[in-house]
Amino acid sequence: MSARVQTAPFDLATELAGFGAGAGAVVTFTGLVRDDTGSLAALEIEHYPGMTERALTDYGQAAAARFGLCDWRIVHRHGRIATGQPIMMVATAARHRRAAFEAADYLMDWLKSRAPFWKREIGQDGAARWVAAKTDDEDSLARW
Amino acid sequence: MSARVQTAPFDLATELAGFGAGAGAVVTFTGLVRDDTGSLAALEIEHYPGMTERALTDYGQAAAARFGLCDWRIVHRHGRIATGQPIMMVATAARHRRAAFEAADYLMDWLKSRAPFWKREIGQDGAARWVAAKTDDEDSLARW
Amino acid sequence: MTIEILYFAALRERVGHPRETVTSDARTPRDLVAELAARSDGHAAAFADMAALRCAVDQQLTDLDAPLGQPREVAFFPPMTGG
Amino acid sequence: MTIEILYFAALRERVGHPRETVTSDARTPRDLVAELAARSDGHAAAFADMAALRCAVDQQLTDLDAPLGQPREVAFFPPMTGG
Repeated sequence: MSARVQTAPFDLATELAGFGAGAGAVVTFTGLVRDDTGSLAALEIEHYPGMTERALTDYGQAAAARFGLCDWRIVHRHGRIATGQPIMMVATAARHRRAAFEAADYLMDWLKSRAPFWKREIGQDGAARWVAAKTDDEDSLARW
Repeated sequence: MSARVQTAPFDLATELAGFGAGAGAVVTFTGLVRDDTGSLAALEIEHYPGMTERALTDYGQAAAARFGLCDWRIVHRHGRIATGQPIMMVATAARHRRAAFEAADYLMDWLKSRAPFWKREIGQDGAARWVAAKTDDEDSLARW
Repeated sequence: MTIEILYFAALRERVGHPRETVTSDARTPRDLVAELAARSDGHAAAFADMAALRCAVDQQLTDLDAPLGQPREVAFFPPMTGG
Repeated sequence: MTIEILYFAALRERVGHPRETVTSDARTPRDLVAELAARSDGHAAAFADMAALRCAVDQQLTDLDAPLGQPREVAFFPPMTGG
């Protein structure tokens, strides 16, 4: 039951050691830097120190209450992250699979649209461009 | 893009090494032996050798086609599995999170109701009892 | 025709063995069940609840009323509980 | 009252610095935006698209028209793109 913000990479296996004891279902989501154009060098992620940790903890606790989770974890990186590397992860543990799936899906929708992170794409030529928010991320959040 | 049936434990980190290269989203589901009553020693899982591998591969390929997956993996154990230990895992990799979530959810519904596995609960007193199929597993499958 | 019959889980326990070879001209799995159920009290018990009976013909899940064709193996078992 | 103003991402770049301390009697974040936008061309550019403006009052996401109260810090930024 914890949220962390860090620049360092994380290791899914380390995060899951001892995670969700007594649960019947564990779901993880990992977001990676994807290069759709073949010209991306990295993402640079800015965040709002102080508010970020608070928001992630609030969303984790809300998911735990709503879906009856045995355990949850959120790790989100900031700073420069190279193509192909993990950006963030969410893990949820519940007695049954439906709750674990829905809680992870719910947390991702909150993180995408309500956690204070901003992504900037850094091209292989060094050019930087802020990533625009997607309308369908808002639509996805409205499901809950 | 592979399915495996085995008695040995599996390690999520090992399964995910090199998994989903180029993807933006990786979802994993792990099912664990849950003890709701405090009297369970283990599950014993029987399967249909030959058909099992074929069915898991068919369902994996169907999910890959339907959700446009970059990668998928299914590992399912059989034999005796102690309380708290992992039974099976599904991993899906896609460009976007929605496809990765839905494909993992879809695969779990197929595995629960259509893969030839049968669970037997072994109590701490040694008594064995076949687990009954759940109606809501059929309902869940009917969503797709 | 000669068919290899396989039983799994509770059906295997009730029949008392995991497989047997039979000769049959059954046209559907359901016809085949009627023949198999007459073989012993154990077989009859295994097939008592047809609503909870599942069937695979040559390792493909098949409806009890589908044409049987010329299968090599037919398996009977209870509803699956994987995952 | 004295308020610490924070800017993030493209807004920070347009304003030219990440934070500043202002004195204001604004009653809502929207009132505060009107005061801040008058400070410089960079500020005006930062607040040009109000539909794409998000706001947190004391680190809680807040509607632009909610009562401001007596906040310690107010942050302005574009729609978030985490996850």
